[in-house]
Amino acid sequence: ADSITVGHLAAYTGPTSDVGKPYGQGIADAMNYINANGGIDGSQLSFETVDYSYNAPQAIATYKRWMASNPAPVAIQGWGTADTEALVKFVTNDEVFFMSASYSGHLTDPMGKSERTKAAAPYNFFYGPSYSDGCRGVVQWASEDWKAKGGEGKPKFVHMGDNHPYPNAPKEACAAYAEELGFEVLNPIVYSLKPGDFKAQCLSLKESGANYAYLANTSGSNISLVKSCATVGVDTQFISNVWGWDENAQAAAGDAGYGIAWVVGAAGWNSDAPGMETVRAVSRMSDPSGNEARVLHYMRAVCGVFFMHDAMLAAEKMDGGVTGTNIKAAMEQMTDHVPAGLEGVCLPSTWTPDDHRGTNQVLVYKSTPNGFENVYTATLERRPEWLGW
Amino acid sequence: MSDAAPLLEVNDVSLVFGGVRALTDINFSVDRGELFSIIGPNGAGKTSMLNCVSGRYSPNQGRILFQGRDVTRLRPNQRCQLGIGRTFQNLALFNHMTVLDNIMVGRHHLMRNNFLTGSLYWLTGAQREELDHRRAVEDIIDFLEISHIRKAVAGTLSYGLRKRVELARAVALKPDLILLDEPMAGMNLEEKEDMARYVIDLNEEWGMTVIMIEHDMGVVMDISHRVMVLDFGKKIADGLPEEVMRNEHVRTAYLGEEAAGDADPNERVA
Amino acid sequence: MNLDLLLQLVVNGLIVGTLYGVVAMCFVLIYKSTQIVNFAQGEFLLIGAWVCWWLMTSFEAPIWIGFPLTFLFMLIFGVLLQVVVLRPMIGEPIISVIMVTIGLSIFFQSLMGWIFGVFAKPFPRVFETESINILGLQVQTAYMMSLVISLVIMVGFYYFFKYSRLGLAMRATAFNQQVAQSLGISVKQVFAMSWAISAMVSALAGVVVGMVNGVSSALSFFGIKVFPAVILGGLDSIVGAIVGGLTIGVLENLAEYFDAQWLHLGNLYTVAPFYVLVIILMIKPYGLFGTKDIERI
Amino acid sequence: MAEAATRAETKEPILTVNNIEVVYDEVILVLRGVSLEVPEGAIVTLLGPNGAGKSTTLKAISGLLRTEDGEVTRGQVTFMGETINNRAPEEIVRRGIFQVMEGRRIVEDMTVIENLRLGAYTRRDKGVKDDIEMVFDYFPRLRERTGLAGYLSGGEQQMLAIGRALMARPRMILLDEPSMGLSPLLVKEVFNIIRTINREQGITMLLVEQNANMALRQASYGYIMESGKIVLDGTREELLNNEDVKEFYLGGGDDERKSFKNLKSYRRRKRWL
Amino acid sequence: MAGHATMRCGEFRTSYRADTTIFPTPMSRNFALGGVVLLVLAPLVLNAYYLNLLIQIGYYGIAALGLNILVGFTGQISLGHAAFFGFGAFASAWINNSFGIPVILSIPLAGVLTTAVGMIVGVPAGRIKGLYLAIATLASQFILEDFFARAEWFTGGSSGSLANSISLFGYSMSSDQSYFYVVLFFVVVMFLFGANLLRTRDGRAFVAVRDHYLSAEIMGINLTKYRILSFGISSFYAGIGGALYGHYLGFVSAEGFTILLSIQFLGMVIIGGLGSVMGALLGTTFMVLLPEVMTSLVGSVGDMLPGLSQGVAYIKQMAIGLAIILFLIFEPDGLAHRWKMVKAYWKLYPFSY
Ligand SMILES: Nc1ncnc2c1ncn2[C@@H]1O[C@H](COP(=O)(O)OP(=O)(O)OP(=O)(O)O)[C@@H](O)[C@H]1O
Ligand SMILES: Nc1ncnc2c1ncn2[C@@H]1O[C@H](COP(=O)(O)OP(=O)(O)OP(=O)(O)O)[C@@H](O)[C@H]1O
Ligand SMILES: [Mg+2]
Ligand SMILES: [Mg+2]
Repeated sequence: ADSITVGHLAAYTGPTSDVGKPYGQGIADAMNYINANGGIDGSQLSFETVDYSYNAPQAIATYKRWMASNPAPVAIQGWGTADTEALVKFVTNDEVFFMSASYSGHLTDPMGKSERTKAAAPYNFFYGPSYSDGCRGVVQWASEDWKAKGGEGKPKFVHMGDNHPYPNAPKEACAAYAEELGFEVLNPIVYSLKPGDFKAQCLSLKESGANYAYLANTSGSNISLVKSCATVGVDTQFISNVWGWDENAQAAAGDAGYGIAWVVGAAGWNSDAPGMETVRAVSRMSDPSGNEARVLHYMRAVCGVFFMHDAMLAAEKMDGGVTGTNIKAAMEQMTDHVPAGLEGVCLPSTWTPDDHRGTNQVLVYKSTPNGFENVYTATLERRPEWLGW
Repeated sequence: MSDAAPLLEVNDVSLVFGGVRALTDINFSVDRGELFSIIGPNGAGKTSMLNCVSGRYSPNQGRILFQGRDVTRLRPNQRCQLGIGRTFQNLALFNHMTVLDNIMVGRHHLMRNNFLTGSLYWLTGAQREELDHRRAVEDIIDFLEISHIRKAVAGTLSYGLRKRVELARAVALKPDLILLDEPMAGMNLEEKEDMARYVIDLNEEWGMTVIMIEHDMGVVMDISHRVMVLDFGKKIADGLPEEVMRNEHVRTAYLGEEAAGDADPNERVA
Repeated sequence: MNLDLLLQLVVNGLIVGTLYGVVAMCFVLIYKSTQIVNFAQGEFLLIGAWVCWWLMTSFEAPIWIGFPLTFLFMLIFGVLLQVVVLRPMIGEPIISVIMVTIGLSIFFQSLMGWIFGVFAKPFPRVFETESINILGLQVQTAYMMSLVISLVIMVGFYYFFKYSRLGLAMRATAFNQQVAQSLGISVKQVFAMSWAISAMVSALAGVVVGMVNGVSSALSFFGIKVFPAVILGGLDSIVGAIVGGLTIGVLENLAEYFDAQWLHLGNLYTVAPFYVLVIILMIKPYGLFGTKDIERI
Repeated sequence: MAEAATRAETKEPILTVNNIEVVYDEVILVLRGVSLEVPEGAIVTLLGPNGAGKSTTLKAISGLLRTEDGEVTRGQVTFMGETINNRAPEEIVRRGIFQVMEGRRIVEDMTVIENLRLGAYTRRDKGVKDDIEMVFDYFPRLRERTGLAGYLSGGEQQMLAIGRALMARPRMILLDEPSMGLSPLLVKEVFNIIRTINREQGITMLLVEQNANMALRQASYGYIMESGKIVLDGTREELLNNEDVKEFYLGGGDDERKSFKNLKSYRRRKRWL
Repeated sequence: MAGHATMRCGEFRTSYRADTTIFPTPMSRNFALGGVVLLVLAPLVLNAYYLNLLIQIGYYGIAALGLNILVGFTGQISLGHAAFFGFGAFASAWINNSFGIPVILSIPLAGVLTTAVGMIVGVPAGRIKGLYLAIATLASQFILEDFFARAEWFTGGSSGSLANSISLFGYSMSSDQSYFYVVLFFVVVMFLFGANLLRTRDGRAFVAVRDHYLSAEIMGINLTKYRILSFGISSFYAGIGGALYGHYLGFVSAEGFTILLSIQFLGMVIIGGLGSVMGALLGTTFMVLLPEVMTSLVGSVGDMLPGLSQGVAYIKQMAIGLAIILFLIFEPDGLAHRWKMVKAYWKLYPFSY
C-alpha cells in the first residue's frame, strides 16, 4: 500500500485542553516524523487531526466520517475517557486498532475475563501504566518513603479528587493496595476538577493528619490545591497521577509545588537517555528551532505512536498487510518491547491477547527546585485479580 | 343554592395594602340576572373589589359568597370553575397567541382532554372535543364581530380590538357572573355603542349576571340596573342609577359638577 | 467539635465570599440595566486577568500601572463589545441576547486560549507578604485588596442606582426599553455604560483570582459558580449580591466542615450550596433582597 | 390634504407629516400615506376608530416604532424644519417631542417621584424639584402615593404619565388617549390641564383621543383617520358641524342622543373608505 | 378596516377540522410527508457519517423539543436539561441491565422515570419564577451530576454503564442504518405527540401560563399543576432523547451531561425559535452541524496556512461562537421565524405586503 490511514482525535480546546494540547502535538509530530523518515516501510501515514473539544458525540461523528471515507483508517490515536469508551463498541466491530490516552483499568482486559470488566475491549491499547497501576506504584513509593523517613506507626493515606469518573477510577483499587501495604486509609476528600480556592479542603486535610494525599484530579485543579494548602500550612506529602503534574503545573504553582511526587510514563525532556535524540528530532517537526521544552505528556504521546509504528511494521509482513487486526496481533506479540530509537524514553512494554497491561513499571518523579527527579521506579506484579481493575 | 338568594354576596370586605386601605367594610349583593355597575373616582378601590371577587386578592376581612357558597379562600382558577369570569382594566391577553387561541383558553375549564389524550389527538376523542369547543368559540367570535382578526396575534392588535378579544375570552368561560373592568375605555362613541350592545346581549340573551366598572356615565346610566359608588375604599351609595345620580357627593366628587340638581344625568360626560 | 477549624473555615468562607460578591455584583449590574444574564461574565474575568498578567510580565509593569491600564482596557472593551455585538440586539427578545452572551463566552474562551495558551500561568509577585494571618487563618493578601476595593465599589453602586440620574435611567431601561426610549434615554448609552462597568469590575475579580491561583482558562468557570450567590441575594440587589456571595462562601465551608467531621459524603462543598439555594428560594422566591415582580392586573 | 396648510392659517407648522407609510414586521402595512400638520403652539387632535393607526402615527413621529419592528418606509416627518423620520427616539425627545404612550407605561418598580425625575432625564437644569411640585399641584393625589408606581390605580398611573411628560418641558407633546380610564371629574381636569399647559407654557400638542367631544373642544384643528388613511380634516368648527362626525364621533347627530339601551341590533357602518 | 392588512390572501378553509390540522396547508403536509419518506430512504444512500449526524439530530432534537415545551411554551428557563438527558440515558441502561427488560421497552420506561424526576425538580416552579427558577434548575443540574457520581448501583460509578443495543425479533439494531430507523421512529412519534399536545387544551394552557400567568389563573388554569407538568413532559422528552443517545453510544458516563450540554440545549431552542415545534428540530440541526461545517471550513483554511495548524482548533471554536452571535443578530427570533417569513412570502407571492 502506498499510504496507511490513521485517525487522530485531539482535544486542543475544551475542558482537557491543558494536557490535550501537548499530547496531541506529540502524536502529530511523531507521525510527521515517521513520514519524513521513510514511513512504514515506504508507506506514508496519511492522518487527519480533528479537535473534538472533548465532546463524545462529536468524536463519534468524526469516527463515522473517517470510517465512511475511502480508505478508512486502520488505526486511531484517541484521547479521553468518554469518547474512548463510547468507541469501544465501534472499533471492535470495525476492527480498528485504537490507542487512547485514557488509561482506565478495564481497557486492559481484552477478553473481558475480570468480573469488573463490563465489556471486552480487544482493540483498545494504551501506552503506560493504567490509572490504578499508577496509583499503586506511587503508593508503593510512599510506603518506601515512610520507612526511609523513619515514620512511626501506620502512615495515613487519603484519596483526594472530584466526585467524577476520572478521579474516581483508581479510588478503590488504590485504597485496597494501600491498606495491603500497611497504610491507614482515611475518608476521601473531594475537591473540584475546576481550579478554585481549596483552602477549605486543605483545612480538612490538615485536620485529618494524613501523611500521604493522592491527588486524582488533573494538573489545573492540583495547582490550586497545593497553593491553597501551602497558604494554610499543610505538610502532607502529595502524590499524584500521570495527568496530575507537569512542567506547566510546576511553573504555575511556584514554591508550593515542590515536593510533590507523581507518576510519569516516559522520560522527561531534560533526560539524557539515548532515545531523547529521536524525541528531539520529532519535536523539530513542529518547532524547527528546537528551543521549545516539551512537557512530559509529549513524550508519552511519542512513545504511543512509535509502538504503533513498530506494530505496523510487523503487520506489514502478515497476511493482509496493515489492517487493524494485524496491528492488534502485532502489538500482542510484543514482549518487553522498546521502540527502536527510543531507548530509555519509553518503558519496555508487553501486550498479550488476554492482557493489555502494557507496562508494569511505574516511574515516580519528584518535583524539586532543581527540576524533576526520578526518585523511584516501582515494578508491580501482574496479579491476575488486578487485570481490568 | 336557591334562586332567591343573591348570586353574589359581599360581606364586610376590607382590604389593606401596607398603609393603603383600598377597601373598607364593603357590603353589597348582586342578584342573578342583574347588570350591576360600580363607579367611583380613580383609586377608589373598584378594581380591587373585582380582584377580591375573582380571587386575585384575598380580603383581609370579610366574606364573599357566590351562589351561597363561601369562596373567600378559593384560588382564582377554582372560582372560575364555579362560574366567575372577568376582563381586565389593563389588558391581560396572551399576547403571543392568536385571537382564536386566546378565546379557546377560555374554554379550558370546560374541556376534559389532557396531555396524554391530547398527544394522541385522533385516538382519544380529543379532536372531537377540540372541534366542539371550536364551534362554541366561533359563535362568540361572530357575536362580538371579530372574525376578521381571529387568526391575528393578539399582541399586535390595537387597543380597542384587544379589549373586545378580552371580552370574548371572558364570555368563552361560560360564566354565570361576568366582571367587566372598564370595557369601554379607549373606545370612540360608535365602538362604545357596540360594546354596550354586547353587554346588554350578554346579560339579557346569554343570561349572564354582569358587574361592570365604567367611567362613562352615559353608558352606566343607560344600561345598568343598579349602581354602587365607591370612594376612598368606602361605599358611598348603592341603588338605581337615577337615585345614585342624585347623590350630592357623587356629583361633586366624581362627576365634578359645580351645581347640583339641574344637570341631566344623561348628558354625555363632557 | 473542632471550634478552631470551624472558625478558620468561616473566616475563609467570608473572604472567598467577598470575591463571589464582587462578581455577583457585575451580574446584578448588567441585569439591573438590561435584564440580561451575562453568561460571558467568566470570560470577562479571564480577559481582565490575562491582560493584567500580560502587562505585568511582558512590560514588567508594576501593579499600580498594570491594574489601572487593565481597567482602562476593560472599559474600552466593554464599550466596544456593546457597540459591535449588543447594540444590534437592542429591542430583541432578552433570551436571544442571553444566547448571544453564550456565543461570546465560547468566542472569548477560545480566543484567549489561542493567544495565551491553555496552561495556567503564575502571576508575578505583587505583594511582599503573600498572605497574612486573620483569626488564625492565613489569607492571601490579594484577597484583602479585593475586600477593600469591593467594599468601595459596593457602596458606590448602591448610591449610583438609588440616586444618580444615570442609575435611574438604567433601571428604567431594564423595566422596558421602549419606555426608556420614550423618555429620551439612550438605551445604547445605558447599555454601553453597564457593560463597561461590569467588565471593569470583573477584571478586578479576575486579577485577584489570578494572583491566588494563576491565570488559566479555568478562571471563567467562576462566572457560573457565582450564579447561586446572585440568586440568593436577589437578582437586582447590589447589597444582595454581596450578602449572597458571603453566604455562599460560608455555606461551602460549613458544608466542608460537616462533611469532613461527620458526614463523609464527599462533594458536599460543591453541592450543599445548591440545596440551600433551592430551600431559600422556596421560602423567599425573589432571593433575600430581590424586588418582587409587581403582580397586578 | 393640500388645503390643510392654508387652512391651519395662523402659525407655521412645527411638525409636518408628509405622506408616510408604515410597515410592521416587514409585511403588515398599517399606514398608507398619512399627512398632517401641527402648527406651533396649537392643539391638534387625531380621531379614528380602533385599529385605524393613530397610535402608529404617533410612534412614527416619536421614533418608537423601531422597538416594535415597525418602520417608516415612505414619506417624511419634519419637525422644526428638519427631517426626523427613523431617527433614534432619544434624539427626537432631545429635539423636543415627548410622547405619552397609550396604556400609561410608567415604570412600575419605581416610586412616583423617581418616575417624575425620569421624565426630566434629558434636562440638566436645576428646576426639576420645582417641577415635581408643579406636577403635584396639578395632581394632588399623586403626592400621597409613596409606594411603587406599579401599585397605583389605573387613573393614578395616567396622571403620573402626563405629569412625567410635563417634567421633560418639551416643545411638543404627543398624547395618546390621555383620558382613558379617568373618572369624569378627572377627564375634565386633565383636559383643563392640557389647555393650561398649552396656553401657559406654549407647548404644542398632538392629541389622539376617543373622547371626540372633549378633544375637539380643546383643539383648533382635527384629523380623522380610518384604516391607515386620513379621511377627513378640518378646523374645530368644521368638524363639529360635519354631519358624519356628529353621528359617529360626537353622538346625537340628528337631535337627541340615542340611549345606549336602545341600540340593540341597530347597525350602521358608514365608512369614508 | 385595518383587518385587511392581516388577512392572508392564500388561505382558504372550509371546515374547522381543516383549520385545526398540524400542518397549516396541504402543501406543508405533503412537504413533511415527503421529508419523512426521504428520511426513510436515507440509509440506502447516505454513509455512516451522515447517518450519524442525522441520528445526533434525532436524539438531541427530541430532547430539544422537550426543552422547548418548557422554555418556549411555558416560559420556564431550564439550565438542567442535560442532567435529565443523562438521567434518561442511565435509566434506560439500568432498566435494561438490571431487570433484563428489552431496550425497546426500557427507552419509554426511562422516559417515564425521568418524568418523575423532572416533576420533583419542577416542584419549586410552583413558587419560583423566571431567572430565579432558571438558577434553581441549575442547582438540579449539579445535584443530579453529583447523584450520577454517587449512585454506583444506577450509573456504574466511575466506569460508567454499558448500554446494549436494541434488538427486535432477534435482530440487533446496532448498525447505523438500523439504529437510524429506531431514532426516526421516535422522532416522528415524539414530534407528532408534541404537535398534538401543543394544539390542544394543555398545550394552550402552557402558552397562557407563559404569556400572562395572572390572567391564565383567572381563566381557570391551575398554575402550579401546569408549571410542574411542563417540567414533567419536558423531562420525558429529555429522557427519551437521552436513552436513545445512550444505546447508540453503547456506554453512558457522567462526563457527557454537564452544564455545557445544558447550555447547548438552550442554544438549540433559542436558535431554532422559542415556542415552535419545528424550531426545535431546526435549532438542533444548526447546533449539530455547526462544528462539523466549521471543522471542514476551517480545516481547509488551515491547509492553506500551515503555520496555523494548532490555531485551527481555536479558530474553529471561535467561529462557532461567532456564528451563534451573528445568527442571532440577524435572526433574533430564530430559524422557525425565518421559515415562517419565507412561507408568508410565498403564500402572498407576488403581492408583497
Ligand atoms: N397590589 C397593590 N398593592 C398596593 N396598593 C394597591 C394594590 N392594588 C391597589 N392598590 C391601591 O389601592 C387603591 C385602589 O386601587 P384600585 O386599582 O382598586 O382603584 P380603582 O378604583 O380601580 O381606580 P381606577 O379607576 O383608577 O382604575 C389605589 O390607591 C392603589 O394604589
Ligand atoms: N407591533 C405591531 N405589529 C403588527 N401589527 C401592528 C403592531 N402594532 C399595531 N399593529 C396593527 O396596526 C393597526 C393600527 O394599530 P394602532 O395601534 O396604530 O391603532 P389605533 O388607531 O391606535 O387604535 P386604538 O384606538 O384601538 O388604540 C392595527 O391593525 C394593529 O393590528
Ligand atoms: Mg381600576
Ligand atoms: Mg391606539
